[in-house]
Amino acid sequence: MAMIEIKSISKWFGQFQALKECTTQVDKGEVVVVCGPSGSGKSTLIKCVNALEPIQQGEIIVDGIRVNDPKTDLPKLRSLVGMVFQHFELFPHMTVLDNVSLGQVKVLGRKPDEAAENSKKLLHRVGLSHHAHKHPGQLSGGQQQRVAIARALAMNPICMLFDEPTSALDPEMINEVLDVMVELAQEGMTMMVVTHEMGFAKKVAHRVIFMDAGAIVEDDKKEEFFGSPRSERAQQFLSKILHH
Amino acid sequence: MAMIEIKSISKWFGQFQALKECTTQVDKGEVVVVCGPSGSGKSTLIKCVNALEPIQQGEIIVDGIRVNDPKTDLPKLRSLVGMVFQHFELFPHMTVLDNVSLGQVKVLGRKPDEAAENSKKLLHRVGLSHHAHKHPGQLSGGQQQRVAIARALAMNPICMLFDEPTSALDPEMINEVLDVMVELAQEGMTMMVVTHEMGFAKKVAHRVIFMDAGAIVEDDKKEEFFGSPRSERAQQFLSKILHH
Amino acid sequence: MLSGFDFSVITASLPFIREGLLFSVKLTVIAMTGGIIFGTLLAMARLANLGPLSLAATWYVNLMRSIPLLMVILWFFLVIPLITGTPIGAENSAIVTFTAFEAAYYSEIMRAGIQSIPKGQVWAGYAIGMNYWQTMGNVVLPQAFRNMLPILLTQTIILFQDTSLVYAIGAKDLLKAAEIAGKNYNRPVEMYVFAAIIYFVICFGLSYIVKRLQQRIAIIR
Amino acid sequence: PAAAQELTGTMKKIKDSGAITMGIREASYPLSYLDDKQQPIGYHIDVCNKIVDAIKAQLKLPALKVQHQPVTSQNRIPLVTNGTVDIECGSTTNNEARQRQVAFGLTTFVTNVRMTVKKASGIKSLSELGGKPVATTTGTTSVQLMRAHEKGKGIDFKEVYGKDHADSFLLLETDRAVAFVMDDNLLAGLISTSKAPNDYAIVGEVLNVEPIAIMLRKEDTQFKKAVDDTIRGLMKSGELEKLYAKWFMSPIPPKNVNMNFPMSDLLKQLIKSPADAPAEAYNKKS
Amino acid sequence: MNYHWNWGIFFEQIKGGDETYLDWLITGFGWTVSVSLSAWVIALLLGFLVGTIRTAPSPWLVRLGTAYVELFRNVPLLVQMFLWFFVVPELLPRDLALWVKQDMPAKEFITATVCLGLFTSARIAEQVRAGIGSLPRGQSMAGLAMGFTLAQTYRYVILPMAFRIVIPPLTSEFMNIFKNSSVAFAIGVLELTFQARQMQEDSEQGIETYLAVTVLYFACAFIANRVMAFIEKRTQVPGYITSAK
Ligand SMILES: Nc1ncnc2c1ncn2[C@@H]1O[C@H](COP(=O)(O)OP(=O)(O)OP(=O)(O)O)[C@@H](O)[C@H]1O
Ligand SMILES: Nc1ncnc2c1ncn2[C@@H]1O[C@H](COP(=O)(O)OP(=O)(O)OP(=O)(O)O)[C@@H](O)[C@H]1O
Ligand SMILES: [Mg+2]
Ligand SMILES: [Mg+2]
Repeated sequence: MAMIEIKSISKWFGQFQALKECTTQVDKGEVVVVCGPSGSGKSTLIKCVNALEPIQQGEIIVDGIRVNDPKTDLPKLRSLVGMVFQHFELFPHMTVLDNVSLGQVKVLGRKPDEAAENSKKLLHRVGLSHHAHKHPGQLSGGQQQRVAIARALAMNPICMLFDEPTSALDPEMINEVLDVMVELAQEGMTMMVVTHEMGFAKKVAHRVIFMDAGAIVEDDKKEEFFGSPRSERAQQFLSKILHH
Repeated sequence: MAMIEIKSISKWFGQFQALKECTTQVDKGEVVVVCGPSGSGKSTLIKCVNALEPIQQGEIIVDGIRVNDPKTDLPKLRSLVGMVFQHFELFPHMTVLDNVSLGQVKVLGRKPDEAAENSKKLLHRVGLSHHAHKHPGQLSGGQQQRVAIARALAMNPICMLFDEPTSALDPEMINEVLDVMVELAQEGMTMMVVTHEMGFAKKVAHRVIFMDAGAIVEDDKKEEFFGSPRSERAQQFLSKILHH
Repeated sequence: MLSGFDFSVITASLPFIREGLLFSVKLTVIAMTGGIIFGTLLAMARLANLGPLSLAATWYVNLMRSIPLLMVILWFFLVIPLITGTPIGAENSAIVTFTAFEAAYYSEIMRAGIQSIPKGQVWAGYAIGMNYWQTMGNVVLPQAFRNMLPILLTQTIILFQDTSLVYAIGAKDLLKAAEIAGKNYNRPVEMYVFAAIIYFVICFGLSYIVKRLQQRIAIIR
Repeated sequence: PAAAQELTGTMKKIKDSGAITMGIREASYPLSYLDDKQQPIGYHIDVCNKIVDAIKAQLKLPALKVQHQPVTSQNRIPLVTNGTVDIECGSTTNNEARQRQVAFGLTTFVTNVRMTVKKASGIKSLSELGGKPVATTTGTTSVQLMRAHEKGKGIDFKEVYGKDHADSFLLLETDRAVAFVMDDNLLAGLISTSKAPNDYAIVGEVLNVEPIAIMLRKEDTQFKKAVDDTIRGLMKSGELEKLYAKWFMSPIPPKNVNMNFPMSDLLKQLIKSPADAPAEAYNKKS
Repeated sequence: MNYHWNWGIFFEQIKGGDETYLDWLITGFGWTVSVSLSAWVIALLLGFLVGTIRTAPSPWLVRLGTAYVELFRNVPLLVQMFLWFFVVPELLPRDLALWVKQDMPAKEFITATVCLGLFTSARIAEQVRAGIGSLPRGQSMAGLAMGFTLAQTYRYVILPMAFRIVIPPLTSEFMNIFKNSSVAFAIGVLELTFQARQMQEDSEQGIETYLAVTVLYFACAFIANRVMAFIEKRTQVPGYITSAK
């Protein structure tokens, strides 16, 4: 059953075409990794999924809801889709606990106590119980990214989008974030992950999408992708990225 | 013959001790890689070598000159030591060519034509002949870092310092920078490199220094370091960093 | 001449000056509060793609910033009675004028503040399902306000100094009070020196607070 | 009989709103200025208060509210014309240009434009000012008057400007100017409150004779009649002369000094036969 | 409002002279522009100097710069103008004071220009300091690491970028200086506001006068804005995002 359906979408920034007729889908419980060179449109693609960027052609359907329909209640849709950003994007003026609680109170309408209770559980789950009352600026990058994951999970999303969640991290901290993501994947969360961490992809991805210059060049089962990517561009990319 | 001698130096930022009695040396033609967790003092250590940060105890001798002697002509010393930064630090308001030429004209007193001639050679060497008249903002990260290396080489340095030269780069671009560095090393340049690219270390380093909490914890031949690091902290670090 | 300083005029006119100072402070506080609120709305109108509304906001801000405050004060004073039908008095007119005028300056500051927030913060707000107003209110504006607090306060110091221009419509602020006292006693030099000291103390005090605030904020980030 | 008549203009406005707004000056010494408690006082304020009393009686409005609106020489005319101020009790010269915009009550004071100098300078006439700095106040027309006067013809004055009279006097006091040209009553006031009143003298030719009057809106006959009737009454009963003596010939706040400024012959004559002619009527020859 | 409009007033001859009111306004406009531009030069030079000093490594220089800024920005311009004109000369030796008060050529103009220039320079210094502070710390490190002296680092690396960064606030300041120059009337500079007061007193056509003056000030601010926009465009660094528009 398809959770996210992307049907032949195109997107322009002014004159520049950032996405070219991209089509793919993510099934319930499936983990899809998106990779490709810088500027190839990976971030743009996943931002289109929860309508953070509008598209000009094609359509996207999330859990049966047409995203690019003017009648769609976008805030509601977005609350169903969790998202984690490269630079964490925690709200620096709030404590960690408030970061996780904010959406629950303002969007889901939970009582502040109830929300805080739930937030503490989530923070415990990502191993940060002791940091609830700090501000994001007082945490390391890895810790911040785990808070960001907890914040997304707090909305009880039906699927999660990740945009290079580890690429702004110190090498030592990458694993503490990947571990949380692996756990999520193993619990059956539907995930679409932009990342260059091929270790993660090999471990939990079901499918790998390779993008270049705005187009989806490869869309394969993990085994096929790492076995023998069809396109030369993907081969080249893999060789560079796996080399060091 | 020791090119850089670091003798028991300590450094404080206010109350906080960033370096604790660090001692090591880099011989002529030697390539030394410095690694360690974030905040362990790696950047601070190499900034002390060309006196970008003052030290409070101990002494540093570069090519026979005492760095922390008030009588030392620091600009002259610094022109002998090339330095490459994590965020490139090109001068955004000048063309690439002017970036490389500026120091030659203003510090070495070369004629502008002569300097430009030399700069073009260096740009050719790092594979950027075609970008000489662009501004840094118009180049990719990997290209900018290669310009930064050319800029440092333009001063005919007797040794080079690198502070995480690839950690702000997209994965695909890391190699284009590492390749230039490998070439430099193979030509016999004395280099002190802060990096987490263990592939690079394995390939060209003679020695690896591991720092933790401001102290030099390991200072070994490359083979010994990768074979069996003595300290538990280094083992742990290596396992995290090599795992993915 | 300095040896001939007669500071008894100052003691004699203290009640006078106190009243002027109170009005300056009142005007500053009201115009600051109103100006920041109105200015923030203007900034949001300029940044949102609202066609004519954005254009109108842009025009308003640029016009206000291009005319000397003195002229704006005069115009408002002469024109408001024509619109409302009844004169509203110098002090009320000053309050309306300063709020409207300072809003243009505060709006530029808030616009810079809003733009200083990384776009990702807005995305993050939207991504957890908040709408435009919720994202603005909970995420963008609190940060923009914090980032800009020092500049907002600096503008407020300028505003406080500018209250001296209300002399043009006969409202009595600190400087005007000092001037009147100086005239009645024919001792303008003493009164100007005295006014300079009061202004310096107050404005310096404010900028000291600005600095302390800046340090406090620096800890949170 | 007045009650039977239908009210128009300002009288109607006062009746309807139960309030009258008086324009006041802050430092037009001693015609209209503020005392230590920020209360308007002065010769013209007293005259206006009499007018207000008369209006109270006429309109049967014992609770008539009197509001004070400070005005400056820049904004007094627009404020009267736009209705903010009903009656301006300041020190406004009645001249032809102004009569195009506003009306004036009967002349209640006459000033002569002259100059004050430091006695030590020995200057006695306009003709001695060649090449010397002469102070006047921004926005006043003294310079034109000097140029226009026969003694001033062909003389090269170096004008320096103060933004108000106190500043201009300071120019003289600090030797930036050798003379200060202004209305003689203002000069007398400034001298009497200065640090060394005996150092200054008012000297030289009368450059202009200026009737000073209370200012009203134009074409408002009912109100002008009420104002003029009151003033005429004050003149007839000798009360105006008493007010004059109170403000010009005895110690007055805030410093309690006496200006000693006797009534001019022209004003004496105007009290006998009241008039509201503009300045031009008294300065025909120039 | 029963106001007597007279738009022809600008072309009327002034009593006792052969000028028209328009001539007055034009003279005034000339002085306004002269005071503003001269003060702008002073403000830019001193502003950049003091702003730079405030980022220097020496704490004493920094304190000096801070004192300068605090002194000149915490007292209203009108009051400063007065102090410069009436109080400062009294602090000079007697003979010099007398010269300054009587014989110094264009004394009102010079006083007004210096005062306005210093006042504005304090604000520019603040902006320059903020501009320098907003550059990545690595930039000055990169300059020093190449062997530049501190002065060279400022000259070739820091100030060129800081200048570009502070162009938007400088634009406001440039617009402001024309508006602020109106305070010069207080010490008798025959600039626009002065002439306006003179004209309205003489002609009694206040509304026409102020409207004309408002338009002239607006024109100054507008031209100042365009000039700075032109400079901003000319100095734009390709591929580098400074301010939009
Ligand atoms: N707001 C925008 N306006 C104009 N162009 C944009 C905008 N956002 C992205 N682009 C362009 O669209 C293309 C795709 O951008 P995108 O961020 O999706 O790439 P990416 O694959 O995520 O790259 P990276 O690995 O660097 O994050 C790039 O060429 C980029 O310059
Ligand atoms: N200017 C400074 N003032 C105060 N503390 C500083 C300063 N610069 C560095 N430090 C502190 O000194 C310690 C060492 O910093 P340094 O930048 O050398 O670490 P590093 O090993 O290079 O880390 P990274 O991998 O994050 O670059 C850190 O704890 C840092 O917070
Ligand atoms: Mg991306
Ligand atoms: Mg570092």
